[in-house]
Amino acid sequence: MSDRDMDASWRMAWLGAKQIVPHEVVFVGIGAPCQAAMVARRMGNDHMTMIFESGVIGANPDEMPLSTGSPTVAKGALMVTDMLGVFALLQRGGIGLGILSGAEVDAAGNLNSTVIGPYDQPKLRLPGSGGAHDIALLARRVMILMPHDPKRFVRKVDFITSPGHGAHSGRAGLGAGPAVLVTTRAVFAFHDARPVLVAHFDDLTTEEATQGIDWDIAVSPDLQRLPVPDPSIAALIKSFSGELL
Amino acid sequence: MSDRDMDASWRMAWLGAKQIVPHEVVFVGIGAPCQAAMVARRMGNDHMTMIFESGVIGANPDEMPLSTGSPTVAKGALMVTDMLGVFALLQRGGIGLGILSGAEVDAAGNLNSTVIGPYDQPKLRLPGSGGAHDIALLARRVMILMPHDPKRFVRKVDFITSPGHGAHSGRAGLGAGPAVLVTTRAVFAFHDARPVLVAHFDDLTTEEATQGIDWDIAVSPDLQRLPVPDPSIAALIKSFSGELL
Amino acid sequence: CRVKFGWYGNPGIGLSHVLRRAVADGSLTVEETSNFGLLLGLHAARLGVPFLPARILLDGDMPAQAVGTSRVECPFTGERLSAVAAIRPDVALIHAQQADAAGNVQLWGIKGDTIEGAEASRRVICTVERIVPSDVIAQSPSNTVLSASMVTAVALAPMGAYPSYVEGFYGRDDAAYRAFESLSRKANLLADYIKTTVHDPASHEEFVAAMQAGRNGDV
Amino acid sequence: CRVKFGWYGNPGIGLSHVLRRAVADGSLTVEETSNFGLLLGLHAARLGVPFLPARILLDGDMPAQAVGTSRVECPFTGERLSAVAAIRPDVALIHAQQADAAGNVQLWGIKGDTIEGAEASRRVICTVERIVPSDVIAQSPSNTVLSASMVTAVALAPMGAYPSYVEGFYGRDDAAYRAFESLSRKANLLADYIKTTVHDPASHEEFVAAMQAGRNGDV
Repeated sequence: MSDRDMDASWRMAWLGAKQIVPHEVVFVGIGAPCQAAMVARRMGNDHMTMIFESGVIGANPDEMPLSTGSPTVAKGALMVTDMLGVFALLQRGGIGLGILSGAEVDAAGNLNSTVIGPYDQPKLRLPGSGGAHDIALLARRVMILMPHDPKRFVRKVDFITSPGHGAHSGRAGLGAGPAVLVTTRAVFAFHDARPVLVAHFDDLTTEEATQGIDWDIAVSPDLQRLPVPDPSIAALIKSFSGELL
Repeated sequence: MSDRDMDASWRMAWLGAKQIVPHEVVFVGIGAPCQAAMVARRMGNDHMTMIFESGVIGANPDEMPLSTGSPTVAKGALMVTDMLGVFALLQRGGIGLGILSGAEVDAAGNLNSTVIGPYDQPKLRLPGSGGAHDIALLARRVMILMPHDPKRFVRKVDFITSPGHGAHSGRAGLGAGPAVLVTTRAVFAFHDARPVLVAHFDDLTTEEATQGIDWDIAVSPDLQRLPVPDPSIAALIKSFSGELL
Repeated sequence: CRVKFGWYGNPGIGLSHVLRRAVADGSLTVEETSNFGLLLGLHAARLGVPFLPARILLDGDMPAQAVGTSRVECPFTGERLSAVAAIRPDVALIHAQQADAAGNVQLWGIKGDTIEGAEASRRVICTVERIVPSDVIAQSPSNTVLSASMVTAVALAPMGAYPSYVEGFYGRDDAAYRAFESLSRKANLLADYIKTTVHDPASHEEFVAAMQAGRNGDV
Repeated sequence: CRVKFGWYGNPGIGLSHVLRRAVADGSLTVEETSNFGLLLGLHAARLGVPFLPARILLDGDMPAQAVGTSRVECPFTGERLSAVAAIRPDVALIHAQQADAAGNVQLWGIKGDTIEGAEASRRVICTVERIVPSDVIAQSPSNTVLSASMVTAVALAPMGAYPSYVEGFYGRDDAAYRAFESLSRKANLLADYIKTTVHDPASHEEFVAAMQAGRNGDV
């Protein structure tokens, strides 16, 4: 199997979708987070609440939106309020799960979506936090989605946009931080603020599941080998995912 | 003429309505303030914006509402938002005129709508501030309406619910306080934080205009004697005023 | 017993005789605030912060009586502001036009501070004029004011706002508020009224009928 | 030149090449914040206070770069909070479905932070798809998001949100955003595009037509 096949985005979406519990209230960003939530809806999690920062609550988009304000986000939604309504809900603890991604992640679950290189002399300026900083701190738990691209799994992110374990001070009123990290190959749970490999697809070896990632990764004694879903699932995911495979 | 005729509420409404300038944005309370604003609308001030704290902006009620949330307040209104929208507008300086009343007023324009007697052992518990405290401080200018009932014109109010001149510290971000006090008989402007008689109806004497009010009241050298409007005006006002004459 | 309010009376009619008596006999402690002060306390809770700064409740006699009001200095401008403490009620009781069985609530017309109060509260119990399928909710999602995850329970209660009104359903019964002015003047009259309208009726429908009768003085 | 944003990119497509170049060549200073940080700054201005307390912008590397963020202690609970300074723009430029000639603006569908930004600003300039009589406004007053007293000027500009969308009028032209990804990669390509779509057209209609042509690579 080629790396390309092992790292098709629908695989990450499928693994991510399984982490969303029934009735969970989920703050969803554009791209991979939205894709995972949409897969969960289609895998029988009918009662999860999908929330977009533009003000849409109980969304059920029929195709992957480019923007949190795209027409498909509102189509069929149960509630359209404003951005303040959504972030107020987030800050008062009403969001169960935030799904985030970024350009870089470290082993504590810190995410960088601001700059590559030093802040004042960046090699590359990225779009910035968006709602990611806010979600990382305020959602009751966080899921990180990151394709298995080893150069994005760094020892130390260049800029902590979205604080993971250690960088956030555990004050009252904040969430519990990253609970799980999902790649195109595997699932890592954070135990004592460190990633533990808890599952990977059964079409690759445990070594392949973390291949090239320069972290100290513990392997769970209960490591699960997950069957790759039926090709019809992959086809279903691809049918609404636009250019994201 | 009997006191009852001199102190019919439509007379105060008519005098009050004349103080509202064209295009003014007016925060209106229930009762006399609403009545004065409704008279202004019907006297040709078509472009004033009448605002009720329930969230209605650009109201044009066809009868006197009992509550700021009564159906007639929304009927024909240009905007229905929420209470926060209205008070946000007030606190950021977007309300030109607040119209207030109360159980007692003193010569500095302090209003009491909280208790008669000492706060902890009141002779009579009143309904409290409502939005009056907020409007008194935050509207760019304030008009007080108070029927000519001398026992309500006191030397010192028992409780300063709505600060007038002196009681408010003139901090940045606050309005200018009471600009004018209107009774059923007369109009007083506040100059240097003191009331000056500037106008009264021409069917009574200058002495009658302030009769029984135990304040030091200056009389303007430009005192105006205002003709009592045509009886059709009184009839018009009574037609929408319900039980408030 | 303790009550916090911005205004407590019979709208457009006068003071509350119930409040008047309860304050006079010492059975009720009042936490004074203004309507904006109350709203900001609820807004703070809705936003998930323990206080909000404001320009009110610093002048006159209100600050001395306004429980849950302190001061704060703006760290940027040095301005002296009041700090209004978050009000986080244990439960909000609201009424709306409709909801689905999951608890997505739709309310339209004049909303006042209904949503601010509901979102500030730990639990929300919502009565509605009618229960509708979820696809009816999705047809006008801008009318949805609370999503199911914010709502603890929904109950069907037609005429549940009476003697107030519900836009699109029934009007405000101003006469009932006027009748209450007389019947609440004396404690014994009021006790009779509460017995007849609240305690005696065996069902919600009987309760509404008793309320409607009461306003005509038929009690 | 200075810019403050929570997120600056091409939604769903990638980073902004314009921002990337401007930061690299030092022509642009960024004031870092998050989407909620930006929103709270606007909300503070809308509420007429110089700051709002929050639970964000205290952790990680954002606080060091977030201009207009300080700290404040809750006077009730002693909690350490961030203080987000009010953002009061000189002018807000917004687009809506319709307004009357007086400036009562109606907007429906997904609103994001449009109203927060408009009410925070000293002046508001609003383009609309159509101008309607005031009695049309009064028929659906819950759709009114800004009243005339808050609006400096209204201008008729059909297709004024393009390549974004207006609910009930036209859809989002996702292809135009994708085309912008390529044509903004090089400064000279972008300059050509701006000349053709912004400077050359003699009218609003020509501008819209040039924008629509540009997304097909016809520039």
